[in-house]
Amino acid sequence: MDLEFGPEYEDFRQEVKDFLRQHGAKSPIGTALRSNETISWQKLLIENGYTARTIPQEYGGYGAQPDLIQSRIIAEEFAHARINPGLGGQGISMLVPTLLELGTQAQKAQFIRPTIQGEMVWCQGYSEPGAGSDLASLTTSAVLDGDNWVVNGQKIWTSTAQLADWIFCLVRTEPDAPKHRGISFLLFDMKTPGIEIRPLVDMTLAANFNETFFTDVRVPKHQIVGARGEGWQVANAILAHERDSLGNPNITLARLNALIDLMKTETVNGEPLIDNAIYRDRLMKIQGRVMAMRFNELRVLSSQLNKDQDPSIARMIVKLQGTELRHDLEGLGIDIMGEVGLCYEDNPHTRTGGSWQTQYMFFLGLIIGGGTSQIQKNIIAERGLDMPREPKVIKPSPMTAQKGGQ
Amino acid sequence: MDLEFGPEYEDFRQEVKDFLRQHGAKSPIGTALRSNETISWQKLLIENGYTARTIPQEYGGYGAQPDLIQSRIIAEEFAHARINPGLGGQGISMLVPTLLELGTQAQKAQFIRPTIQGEMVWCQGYSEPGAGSDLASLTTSAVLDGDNWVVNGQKIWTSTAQLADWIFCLVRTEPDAPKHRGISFLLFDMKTPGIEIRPLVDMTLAANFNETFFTDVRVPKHQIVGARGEGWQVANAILAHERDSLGNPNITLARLNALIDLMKTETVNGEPLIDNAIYRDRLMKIQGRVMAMRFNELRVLSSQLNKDQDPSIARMIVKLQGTELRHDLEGLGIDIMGEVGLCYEDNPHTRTGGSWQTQYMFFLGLIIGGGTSQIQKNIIAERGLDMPREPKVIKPSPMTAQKGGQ
Amino acid sequence: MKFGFSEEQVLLQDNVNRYLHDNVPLDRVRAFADGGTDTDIWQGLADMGIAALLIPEDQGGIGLDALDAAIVAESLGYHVTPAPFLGSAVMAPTALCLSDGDHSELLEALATGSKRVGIAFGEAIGRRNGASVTVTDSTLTGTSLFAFDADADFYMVADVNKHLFLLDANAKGLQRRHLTTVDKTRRTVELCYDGVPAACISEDPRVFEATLDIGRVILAADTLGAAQNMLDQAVAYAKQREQFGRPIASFQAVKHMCAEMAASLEPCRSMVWYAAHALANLPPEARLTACHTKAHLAEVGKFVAKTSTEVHGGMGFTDLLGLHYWFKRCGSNRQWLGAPELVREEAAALQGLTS
Amino acid sequence: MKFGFSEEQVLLQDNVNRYLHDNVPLDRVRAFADGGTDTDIWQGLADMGIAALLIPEDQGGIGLDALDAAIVAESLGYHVTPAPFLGSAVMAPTALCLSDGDHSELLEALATGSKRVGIAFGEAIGRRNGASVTVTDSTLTGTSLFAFDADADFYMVADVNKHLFLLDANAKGLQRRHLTTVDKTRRTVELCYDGVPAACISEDPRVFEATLDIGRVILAADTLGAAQNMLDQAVAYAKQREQFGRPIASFQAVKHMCAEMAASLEPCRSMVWYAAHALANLPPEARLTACHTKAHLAEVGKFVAKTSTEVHGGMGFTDLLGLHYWFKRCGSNRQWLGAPELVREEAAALQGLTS
Repeated sequence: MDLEFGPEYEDFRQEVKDFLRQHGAKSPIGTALRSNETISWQKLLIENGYTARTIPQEYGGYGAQPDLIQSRIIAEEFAHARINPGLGGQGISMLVPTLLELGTQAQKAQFIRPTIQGEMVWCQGYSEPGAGSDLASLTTSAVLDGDNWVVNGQKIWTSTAQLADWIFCLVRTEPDAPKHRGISFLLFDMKTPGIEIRPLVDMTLAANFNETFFTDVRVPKHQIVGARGEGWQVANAILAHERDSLGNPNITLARLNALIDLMKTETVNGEPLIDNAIYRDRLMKIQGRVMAMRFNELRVLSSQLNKDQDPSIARMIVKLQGTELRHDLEGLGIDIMGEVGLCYEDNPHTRTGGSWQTQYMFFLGLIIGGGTSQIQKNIIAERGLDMPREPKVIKPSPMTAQKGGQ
Repeated sequence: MDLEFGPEYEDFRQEVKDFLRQHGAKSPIGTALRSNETISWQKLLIENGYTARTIPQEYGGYGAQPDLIQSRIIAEEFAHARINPGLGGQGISMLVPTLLELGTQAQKAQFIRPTIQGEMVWCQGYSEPGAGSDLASLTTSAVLDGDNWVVNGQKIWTSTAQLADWIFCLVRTEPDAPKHRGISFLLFDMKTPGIEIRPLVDMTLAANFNETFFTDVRVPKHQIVGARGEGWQVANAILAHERDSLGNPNITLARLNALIDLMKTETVNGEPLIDNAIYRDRLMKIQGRVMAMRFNELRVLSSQLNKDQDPSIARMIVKLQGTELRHDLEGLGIDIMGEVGLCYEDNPHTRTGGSWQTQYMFFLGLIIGGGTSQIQKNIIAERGLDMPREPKVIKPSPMTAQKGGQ
Repeated sequence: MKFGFSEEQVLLQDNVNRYLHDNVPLDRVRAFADGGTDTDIWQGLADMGIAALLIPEDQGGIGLDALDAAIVAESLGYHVTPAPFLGSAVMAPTALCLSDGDHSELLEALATGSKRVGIAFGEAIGRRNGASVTVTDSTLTGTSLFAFDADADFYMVADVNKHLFLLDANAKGLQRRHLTTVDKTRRTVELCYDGVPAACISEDPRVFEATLDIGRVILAADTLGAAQNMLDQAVAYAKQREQFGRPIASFQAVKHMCAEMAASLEPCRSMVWYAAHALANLPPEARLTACHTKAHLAEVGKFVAKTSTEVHGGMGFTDLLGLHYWFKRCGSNRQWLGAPELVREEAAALQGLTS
Repeated sequence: MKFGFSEEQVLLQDNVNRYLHDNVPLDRVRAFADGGTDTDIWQGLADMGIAALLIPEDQGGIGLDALDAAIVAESLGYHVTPAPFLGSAVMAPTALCLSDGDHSELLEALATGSKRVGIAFGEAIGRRNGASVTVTDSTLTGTSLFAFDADADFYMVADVNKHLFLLDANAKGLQRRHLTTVDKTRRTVELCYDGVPAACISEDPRVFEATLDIGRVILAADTLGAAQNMLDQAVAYAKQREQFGRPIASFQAVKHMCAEMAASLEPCRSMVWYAAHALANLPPEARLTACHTKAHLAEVGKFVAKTSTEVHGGMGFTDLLGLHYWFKRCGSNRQWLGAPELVREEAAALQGLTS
C-alpha cells in the first residue's frame, strides 16, 4: 500500500502548479464555445500538454505517452486551483479516441486537430425515441444512393446539437442483418440540408438536450468510421468509456462538504440543522458511502497502473453506486431545509444557487441515462458475477434450439 | 366510514367476555397435542362456537353461518384475555376447509371430526428439495398398483411431521401430463410402512420443520381428494388462504409495544434508548408502517363484509409488506441493544425471552417461505397490476412462434 | 362496520374526478405553471360545492367532514390540480369555525369561492433562516416564508405561541413577494410585515393544532393521489414501451419496481382514510394519526416519485410526458407543514416518548 | 502509487486462506459451535505467525501492520473461523505495545499462541443495563458484559475513563460466566469482579482509542470476508438451483439481488484496506476512517446477510448449508465494539459536528 505518487511525480505536480500560477489568470470562466478566449486557452493547454496530452503531434496534440498519474495530477491541480481545464464534450472525449483507433488516415487528418482545438464541435446521435436501453434496435436509416448515404430518422438526447458543427451518428445500413450487425457509424456536417433540431426540455426545466430529425440528409459515402455494418462495435468501445466517467467520487466529496456547510448555517427554530441527530446520522451514513467510493476509485486507478488485480467489478459498480449516492446526498440537502428546500430558480431564498433541487433531479436523470440502473445491474450480474443472460424468448430457429438442448 | 360493529355485535362480544371470565381458567397454557387438557378445552370451545364455528354439526363443528365480524371479535377477545383460542395447525386451517369443499362424503365423515377435536394431527407434504417456488415441478411419485397408490419421493418443510397422525400430500400421478395437470392430492397415515422423518434444523437452531422420505408407501386408492391429476387446483385454493394469514398487523402491533417498552427500560451509559433521537426516529417510522398495515387490514375486512370495493391489491401485499415490516421491527430491537442484542437461548441477559433474535430470523424465514418476496412481487405485478407474465423461454412449437409474430 | 366510502362519497369522488379529467388536463396545468391563473378551476370546483365542503350549513356551507375533504384532495393530487383547496377550503374554514368571533361573512365568501385565504404557519411549525414573526399590540413585524396561496385575499398567520392572526392581503405594510419553487402547480409567497394590523382570532393552541392536523392529512391525501397517478402512468408506460422485442412490463426488474410501488402505496390509502376519519371521530388518536400519515406518505411519495420516473426511463426525465409535475408535487407535499423527520419527532412527543 | 497488497501480503493471504480452507471446513466450525474448542485452529495459525503479526520483532513478533491483520481477518471471516484473533493478536498487542511498563513476557507468549488475552471494553464504549465497572485502589468491582474470548488467560478491561487494566483470568474474585449469543463461531463471557486486583497498564485515553480503532477495522474486515462468502455462496447456489426449468440465476430478480450485493460490497474492500492502512500511516484520518468503516460494513453486512439468505430460498433458512453461521457472524460484528448509530455519532463528534 503506497498512496504517494513518488518524487518524480511531485516534480511534475510542481510544474503544473507553476504553470497555473503563471498563466491561470488567462483562463476563461465558463466555456463559450469557439470564442477566441476559449480557443487560445485551449491551444496554450495543448502546447503545455495539459489537455489532448496523449494525442499525437501530427494531429495537433501534445504527443506524450499515456500516464494515468500525470493525468490525475493535472486534473487535481486544475480542480484545486479552480482553473478551466480545457474543453471536454463528446467530440473530444468520445469521437477523438475512436478516430485514433479506427479512423482512416484522412479522417484523422481532417477531424482531430480542429476538434481538440475547439474549432469543431460535435454532438452524438445514438439514442432514439424507440431505442433506449435497447440501443441496438435503432431505426434511423442510411441508404446508399450513388456516392451518398441518405439518412432518415430521429435521434434524441443529442446534447449541444444546436451548437454542434458535426455529428457522429449511428444509423442502420443493413436492414436485413441481425440488429447488432446492421449498424454503421457516420460523421456528417450539421449544416447539411434536412436536419431539424428541437430543444428537449427536461424535468429541471432546462433544455440540456435535443431531439434531432433527419429527412433525406445526404452524407458522402466515405464519412463512415469502421466498416459498413460494424458501427455497433465502434460505438461500444466508447460507451464503456462514457459510463466510467459518471459518479466521480471527488465531485461527490465536494458536494458533501457543501452539505456539511449548509447544515451548519441553516437552522430550524434557531437550532443549526447539524445539531439534529437524525439529519446528522443521515449525513454520516452518506459520508461513509462517499469514503467507500473514493477508496474504490483509488483501487481502480492503482489496478490500472500496476495491473496486479482485477478491478472489473470495482469499475462496473461506479455508475450505479455513484449516481444513487449523489441523488441521496442532494436529497438530504433538500430534506433538511423543509420548505426552503423547495426554492428554485429566481427565488431569493434559494440556497447554493438552487443546486440541491437541480442536482437531485439531474442525478435521477443520470441514474436513468447512460444505461439505467437496471441495465447496470444486468451488467454487474452477467459480466461481473458470470450469471447467465436472460434466456432468449424465442429461439432463432427450432434447429438451433434443439441443438442447444443436446 | 363506520368503525363500530354495531350493538348486536357488542352483545356477542359480551357473551365471549362472559365465557372467558367463566371458563378461562381451564384454558391450557401452550398446546400439548392430544393431551386430555387440550382436547377437553377444544371440545368446550367447539360446543360454544368459539372454534370450528362454521363447520357443520354433522362433522363435529358448531354449525354457525360464516360471520367475519363474529370471528374477529372472538379472536380479539381471546387475544386480549390471553386465553388459548383452541387448536390451529395445518389440518384444521388448511385440510378441513378443503375437505368440506372437495372431499367425498366418506372423507368428510372420517376426517373432519377427529381433526377439529384435536385427536387427529396432520402435516402437509407440498414442498420438495427441488420444488420450492416452482412447487408444480414436484417429483414425488404415486403409481397405481392394484388398489393402492405406491408413493416414492421426498418432502421438505413438513412441520410437525414427527407429531402428525396423517399427512395430506401432493404427488405426481401422471408423469406424462403437463406439470400442473399431473398432480394428485393424497391423504395417508404417517404410520404406514416406508415413511422416514428427519428433523430439519433451521437458522434459529430449532427443529420446527422436517424432511420426510417415502419409500414404497402404499396408500389405499380412495384416499385421494378431488380427481386424479387435479391435485394442483385442490392445493392452490388452500395456498392462497395460507398466504393471507402471514403478517398479521395486530400481532405486529403487540410487538411494537414490546419494543417501545424495551427502549424505555434498556439504557446505554445510563440513558434510556428511547432518548436516542436516531433510534426513536427508526421506531416512529416503523410505527407509521404498522399503522398503515393495521388500517389496510380493516379495509380488507370491510370489503369482505360489504363487497363494495375491490380489495385485491390490499390483500396481495399483506404477506410481502407484513413480513418485511416484522423483520425490520425485530431488527431494531436487536440494534438498539448493542451486544446485548446478540443474547440467545440460556444467556441470563437475554431480553424478552430472546425473542428479538428469534423473530428476526423467523420472519426472514417467512419472507422466504409461503412464496418468496420475489414470487409475491410477481403476483402483485401480474394479478394486481395486470402486467404480462414472464414470456415463455422456448415456444412449444415453431409454428406457434411464427403465428405469434404475425 | 364499513371502512370505506358512503354512496355520497363515491358520488363526490366521481364528480370531482370527472370535472378534473375534463377541465384540468396536463396542458391546463402547464398553462398555470407558465404563469396562468387557477381562478377558473377554483370557481368550477366552488360551483360544485368543493370550496364549501367543510363549512357548516348554517354558515352557507355543506358541512361535510375531513374524509370528504381527503377524497377531494386525493383527486386534486391525482390531477396535479392548481387550486387553493388546502388553505381556502380546508385550513382556513377549520380555524375560523373553531376560533373566537363571528367570521360568517368570510366563511360565506369562502364557500362561494369568491374569497381565498392563504396560510402562513411556518413560525409555529419550524422557523427557518430569514423568517421571523413578531406580534406587538396586534401588529405584525417580520417575515413569513412559504405562505400558500400567492393569490389569496387574506392570510392566516401563526406566531410562535400558536396564536392565529388574520390579515387583509391589501393591508398597509404588507408586502408579498413571489417565491419560485420546484412545484409549479402551486404558488407560494413570502409575506413581509412592516407593522401590519392583524386580528387575533385565536389564542388557543388547540385551534392551531386542529388546523395543522387537518392540513397534514389533506397534504397526505394529495400525495396519495399524485403517487397513485405516477404508479398508474408507470404501469401503462411499461405495458406499451417495447425494448429488446417485448414490452418492458414483461421484465422482472420493471415488474418488481411496479409491485414495490403498489405494495408501499396501497396501505397508504387506508391510512389516509383512517386519519381523516379520526380527526372528527376519534379524538384521542387524531393528532398521532395525522402526524404519522403526513410522514409516512412523505416517504412513500418520495419512493414512488423516484421509482415511477425510473420505470419511464429517459422519457420520465423529459418534460414531454410532464411526469415531473407529479414528482415535484410529491416533493413539495413532503416539505410543507413539517418535513417527515420533524413530524415523527412530534409523533414521539405526543406519546411521551421524548425527554 | 499502489492501492493494494505487496507480494508478501498476497502470499500471507494465500497461506491463511489455504490453511483455513484445509483445516476449518464448515464441519469444524460446527464442532466449535457444539461446544468444541478452537485451540488447535489457533495453534495452527500461531505456527504460521498469525498470532505474532502485530508484535514487534524485538518482542518476538513479526512486526507487520494493521493492513496485514485486516487481510487475515478477512480470511477468518470468510471461513467463519473460531479464533481469538481480534483480542489476542490485534487489540491486546496494540494496547500492550503502546502502554506503560514492560510486557515483553506476555507479548512473547501471545506471539507463540501460548497465552490469550480477552477484551472487555463495554464500559468505555457504551455501558448497558447490568454492566458497571468501578476501580478503587487498583481493584475492580462490578460486571463487564460480552468480554471476548471466553477461554482467555488474561483480560484487558477498560473503565469509563478509558484507563486500561490487565487481569489474570484466574485472579481471586473474578468469575466468568458464559454468555450464549446467536453467533456460535465465537464465545463471549460476563466477567464479574469482586475486588479483583488489576494492573493499570495505561491511563492515556489515546491508547484505548488506538486499540478500539484497530479492533473496529478488524471487525469490519471480518465482515468483509463473511459477506463476500455469502455473496459467493448466493451466486453459486443460484447458478445450480433450477426452478421453472432454468437456473434461478437467470431470473432478473435474482440477478439484481446479487448485483446489488456486489455493488454494495465491492467498495467495502477498498474501504477496509484504506482504513487499515490509515491506522499506521495517516494519523489525521485514522480514527474517522475507522469509525466509518466499522459502521458502513455493519450496514452492508446486514444487507448482504439478508439478501444472500433470500437468494438461497428455504435452503438459506435451514441449517443444511450452514449459511446462518455467516449471517450471524455479520450480525455480531455489527454489534460488537459499538453499534453503527453510536459509531456514526462518534464520527460526527470527531469532526466537531456534535454540539
